[in-house]
Amino acid sequence: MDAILAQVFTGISAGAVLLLIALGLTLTFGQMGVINMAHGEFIMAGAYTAFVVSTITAGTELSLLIALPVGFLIGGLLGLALEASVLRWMYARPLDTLLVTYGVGLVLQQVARDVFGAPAKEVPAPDWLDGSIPILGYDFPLTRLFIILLAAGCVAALLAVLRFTALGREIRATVGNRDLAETLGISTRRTDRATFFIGSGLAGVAGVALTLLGSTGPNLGTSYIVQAFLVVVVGGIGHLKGTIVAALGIGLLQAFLAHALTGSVAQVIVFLAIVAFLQLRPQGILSVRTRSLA
Amino acid sequence: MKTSKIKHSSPYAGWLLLAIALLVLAPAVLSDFRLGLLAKYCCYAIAAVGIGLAWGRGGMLVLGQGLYFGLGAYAMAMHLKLADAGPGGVPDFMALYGDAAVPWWWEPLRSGAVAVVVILVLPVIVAGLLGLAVFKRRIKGAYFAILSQALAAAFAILLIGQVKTTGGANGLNNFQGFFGYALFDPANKRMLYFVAAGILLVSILAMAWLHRSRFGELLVAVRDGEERVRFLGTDPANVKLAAYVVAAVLASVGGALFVPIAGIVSPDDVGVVASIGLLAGVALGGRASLLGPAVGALLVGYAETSLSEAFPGSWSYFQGALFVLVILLLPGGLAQLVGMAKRTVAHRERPALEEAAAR
Amino acid sequence: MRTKISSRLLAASSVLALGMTATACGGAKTGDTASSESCLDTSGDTVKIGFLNSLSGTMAISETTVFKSLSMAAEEINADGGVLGKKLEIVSEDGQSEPTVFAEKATKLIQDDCVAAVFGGWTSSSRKAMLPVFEGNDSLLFYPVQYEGLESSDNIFYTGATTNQQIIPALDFLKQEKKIESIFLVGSDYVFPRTANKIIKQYAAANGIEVLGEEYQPLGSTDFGTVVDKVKAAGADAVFNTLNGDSNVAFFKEYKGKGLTADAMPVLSVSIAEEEVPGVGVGNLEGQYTAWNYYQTIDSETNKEFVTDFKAANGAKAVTSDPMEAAYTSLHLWKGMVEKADSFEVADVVDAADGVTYDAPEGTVEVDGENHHLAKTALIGQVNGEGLIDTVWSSEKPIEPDPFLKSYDWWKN
Amino acid sequence: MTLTVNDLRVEFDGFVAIDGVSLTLEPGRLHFLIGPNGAGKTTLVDALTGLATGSGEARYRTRDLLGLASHTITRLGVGRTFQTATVFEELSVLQNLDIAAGVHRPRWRLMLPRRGTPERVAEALETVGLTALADRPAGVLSHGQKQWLEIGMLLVQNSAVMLLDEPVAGMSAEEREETGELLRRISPERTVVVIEHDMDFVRRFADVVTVLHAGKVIAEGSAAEIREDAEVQRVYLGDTVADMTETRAEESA
Repeated sequence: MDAILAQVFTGISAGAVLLLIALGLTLTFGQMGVINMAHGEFIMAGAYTAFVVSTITAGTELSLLIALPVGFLIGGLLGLALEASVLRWMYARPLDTLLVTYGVGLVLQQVARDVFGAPAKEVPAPDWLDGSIPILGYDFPLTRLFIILLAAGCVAALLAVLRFTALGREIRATVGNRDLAETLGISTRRTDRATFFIGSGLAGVAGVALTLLGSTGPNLGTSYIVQAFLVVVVGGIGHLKGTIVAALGIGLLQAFLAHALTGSVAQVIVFLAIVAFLQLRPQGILSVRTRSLA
Repeated sequence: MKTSKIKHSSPYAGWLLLAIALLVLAPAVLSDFRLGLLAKYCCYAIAAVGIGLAWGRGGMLVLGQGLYFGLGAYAMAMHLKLADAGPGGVPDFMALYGDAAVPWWWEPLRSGAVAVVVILVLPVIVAGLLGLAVFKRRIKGAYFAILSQALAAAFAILLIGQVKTTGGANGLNNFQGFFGYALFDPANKRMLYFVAAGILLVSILAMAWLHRSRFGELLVAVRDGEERVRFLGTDPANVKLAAYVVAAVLASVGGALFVPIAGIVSPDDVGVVASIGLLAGVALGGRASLLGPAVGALLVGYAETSLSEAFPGSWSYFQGALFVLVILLLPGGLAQLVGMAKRTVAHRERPALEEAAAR
Repeated sequence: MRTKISSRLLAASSVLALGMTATACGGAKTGDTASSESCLDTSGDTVKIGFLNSLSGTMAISETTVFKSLSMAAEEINADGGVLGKKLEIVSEDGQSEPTVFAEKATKLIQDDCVAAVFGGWTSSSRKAMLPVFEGNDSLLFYPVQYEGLESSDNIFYTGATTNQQIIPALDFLKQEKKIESIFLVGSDYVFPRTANKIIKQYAAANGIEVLGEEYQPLGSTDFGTVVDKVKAAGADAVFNTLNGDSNVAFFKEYKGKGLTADAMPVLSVSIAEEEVPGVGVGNLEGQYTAWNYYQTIDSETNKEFVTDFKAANGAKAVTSDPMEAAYTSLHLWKGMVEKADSFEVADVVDAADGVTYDAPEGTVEVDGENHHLAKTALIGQVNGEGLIDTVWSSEKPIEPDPFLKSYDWWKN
Repeated sequence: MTLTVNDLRVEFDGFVAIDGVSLTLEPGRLHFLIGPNGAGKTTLVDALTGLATGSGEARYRTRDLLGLASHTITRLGVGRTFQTATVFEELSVLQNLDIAAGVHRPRWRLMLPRRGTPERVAEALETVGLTALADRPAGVLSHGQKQWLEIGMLLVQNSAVMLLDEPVAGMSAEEREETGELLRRISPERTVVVIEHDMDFVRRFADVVTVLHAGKVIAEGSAAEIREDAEVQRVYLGDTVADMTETRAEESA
């Protein structure tokens, strides 16, 4: 019983990490069909932001809270730069964006290696996240609790933006139907840029959060990117609810499998399970019906 | 008819040039070590030729060809390890990490003939089943790309986890012989080079045939209008499946040859990064052209070696820039440049035809 | 058109067949013996040696420091007049953290650059990948990192610890000093942890220590929630950690987050040295144990000089660690061997190797000519608040290398 | 070959696009489908060719087309074209037609290159008037020429039933005229169904006209009869305003 509870908690917190990472992708992938492999490097940029902020503030208690918005900004600006310099020319060739952004990711990784050096950097967690609290008799690390709350907060904020702001309405209109949105006078160029900014910004936030769990190094992003895309694909491209379900589902599955088997075998089985799942539901958990052909 | 002649004759001229360069020029001027490297690039190029078909002609972004490269490579490596161990013998690493017993699924590979069959047939089975499942369910585009990438990742993790039977992260290496020929002998390494270069050239010829065949035309049709093809009475899934299987077999053959030439295969050679690396040459050379993928793969292999020798660490920048610049600005790769050059030369012949077309 | 193609095909295949038969005829069959000639040129006033470290990829984190200490050793030797009167000329290659690249670059250094010896490698996979290359070309590799043992090649000198100089003393320490009765094994999923744990389990069985669990995570994995849950639930007296690289960071953060401490359940790590400590976080590691043969805090004149020189070359923040020291020592040992042999020839150097000593920062080390390892003193250390490691226990004297554990009767492979 | 549609219903997420349509499509006459935008014309064709799932029955020879895969329907001899002409732009006109002719070839022949121009393809080229452009990439053709190429593809397939979705939309008056003549030429031996908006064109070439509105058949008869139908007049005149909004919806879908 205890073991099951422990795995539920571990699975949920792993799912929250996946969710944080995949959230931005859902937006960029969902809205523009851009397969941004450099998303992982935006996460890395967020993590280095946390490192720089904690160095500048000399590890004050608030450095994490400062780093979150700064990380969002840095990730978002990188996203804007990518969109404006490269991606805007490629909307007609969505599949090609995968390789182009992979190339961008490679360059960003090497830049990080040259700027910050190859050794991993440690970002100390603030004291108020030190230790754990008992939930149902299970010691839940505060850092993981923080990440779950952060993921929930990001989802809520994103929903609020999409639901209640003019920008959100424009984004939803453009996702729903690009041509129609344009005939209604929405500047899809601007919406694209805004979407990319938010999506990439979320990657930055995820990066800041990840420093609580692991190391900050040039390869940070690559270890997450494949999984993140799988989450988006399983969730149904462009669907927030689907992404949430998929992230938690994959997190839990992985946790239970890792408990019963070994970490490596668990990873392989999760991958295969996803392939099998897509056989049953090629459109992911949630799917849109369209009247369009092809 | 005149135009079609121009279009078709030039690839063969290019092929002949490539053949002369690989079979006559390179062995004459390169040292044994450099020739060995070229042999390695040829293995990548064989896989690249297949990617050219699946990606360039078929529009399937095969991000996980390392899977098939690895199937061929590991099948060959397992055979070589068993051959080294002798009849009934146990490969050295198994005695070291495991319980010194050869697992049942290794045993058939003791026979060289079985190994060759496995290298050719296993990718057909795996790619066939996978392709059937994926294409029949109309999973395509980004979904397909990400799935194929995840499979390569899963395959590499699986290999790393099975230390006792696959050598884990170390991979398999330390091969003494190749079908009876001692691998330490430079003469035999040259022979391996000729085998690799020869198979590369033959696979390009086979590809030329496929491009010109009705299948080749149909494949392009599927790439450009998959849904439309359905209404011409053909299930595009079957067409894609065939191209995917051919690409898988070529990757497997490339992987199998890679093993005796490089002297090692490890999970790093089959994972996500290696799989995308295989695409670099194809993109550079021109994904849809006949010679592009092979020539691109050879160039990228050469560039990687010489750049990493001259400036360690710079390869990341170079590969990154290559992906960005080529795909953004020159999606047709070097073949596009060659085509543009040719059109400029042939410009005088064109106007009459253009008029006819405009009517 | 068709006939044209087939005639070309015919021509092509005949060229191919010709080429293949021409080259294949002279080939040796398996079972013949190799006889390779080195192209080493010692006629000039310099001699080439090769450094082969990963300067890119995941292992660059660790191997760059080895490269730096090797470079420092080479400069010292050159400033001191070189080896047999010849200055060292360094050819450096990047192993890119991939075994296949290590094999390729080793071949290049030997065949193309004609180096007298190669220094480098870190992971077991890089060493295993290079081994046949050095044996096939009859050339020399100096490998500076502790490893899983069970290996001995005429063409490799192992200047890091083998298992009986690191893992077994660490277990002795846990048993004798910490009085543990149970242990939990955590490692990355590759050859070194699996082999090390095989040894640990046999040691435990022979010494009445209960192994309460054995967990492996994929290399580079950063998800340790489940593993730490299991460790905590098992409640062993100590944890033996063979995790590699980035995984350590995630593991120790999770460990601390779940309320596990060095006092209650100490972790003994064999892959965390001074330069990894800041990355994992001093706060996460303080009080935990490590097993090595060298620490920056060693109190000796030679070491102080080594540390000072290294900081002078690489900045005041630079730290020194066991693999760097072993690499630094390896170059000096090679110099000693060459000078004893009065020759750069591989066969002469190998013949002269036995008994060559060097007054290294870790203390005096001596080459065992039989198995090509060094006699080394085992040191158990504890991470202190400044991120350095203090020695808390050491073997009485240098331990003779025993890579195949022949002198331990509990060991059966 | 007669295609009999019986009580066909198609639904998208609760929206009924086709609401119990019954039709008999007979060979030898030019059958036009008209109706305001959103009436369900294209959806009807989609349902008959495996693109949309519907209930009811669509009997052709011995088979019910509903539930069959698109390529199987094509192989049975029911072909269609699309509103925006979709041809393979990088392939030549000849190659486009040759691929369409693939339905008549055994599969293994796919491995062989094409030699010369197959007779069936040559005939189709002649019929649609593209012989001179056979070796040009289809991408350089004009809009009208692409539509003819699509019709040519159906001809080489030897489709007994041809469902043409607005073939003359966007054509010049001259091209419309040629297309109409082309349709007349090919209709005697087959069942030709044309979705059309242009009432002028319908009047000039239709043998039979079926009017669809809101997923239902509201009238059927000759062009003249249809023009006199009160219900049809009400639908076409009364819905002008609604028409505007529906245009957007359909274009975007």
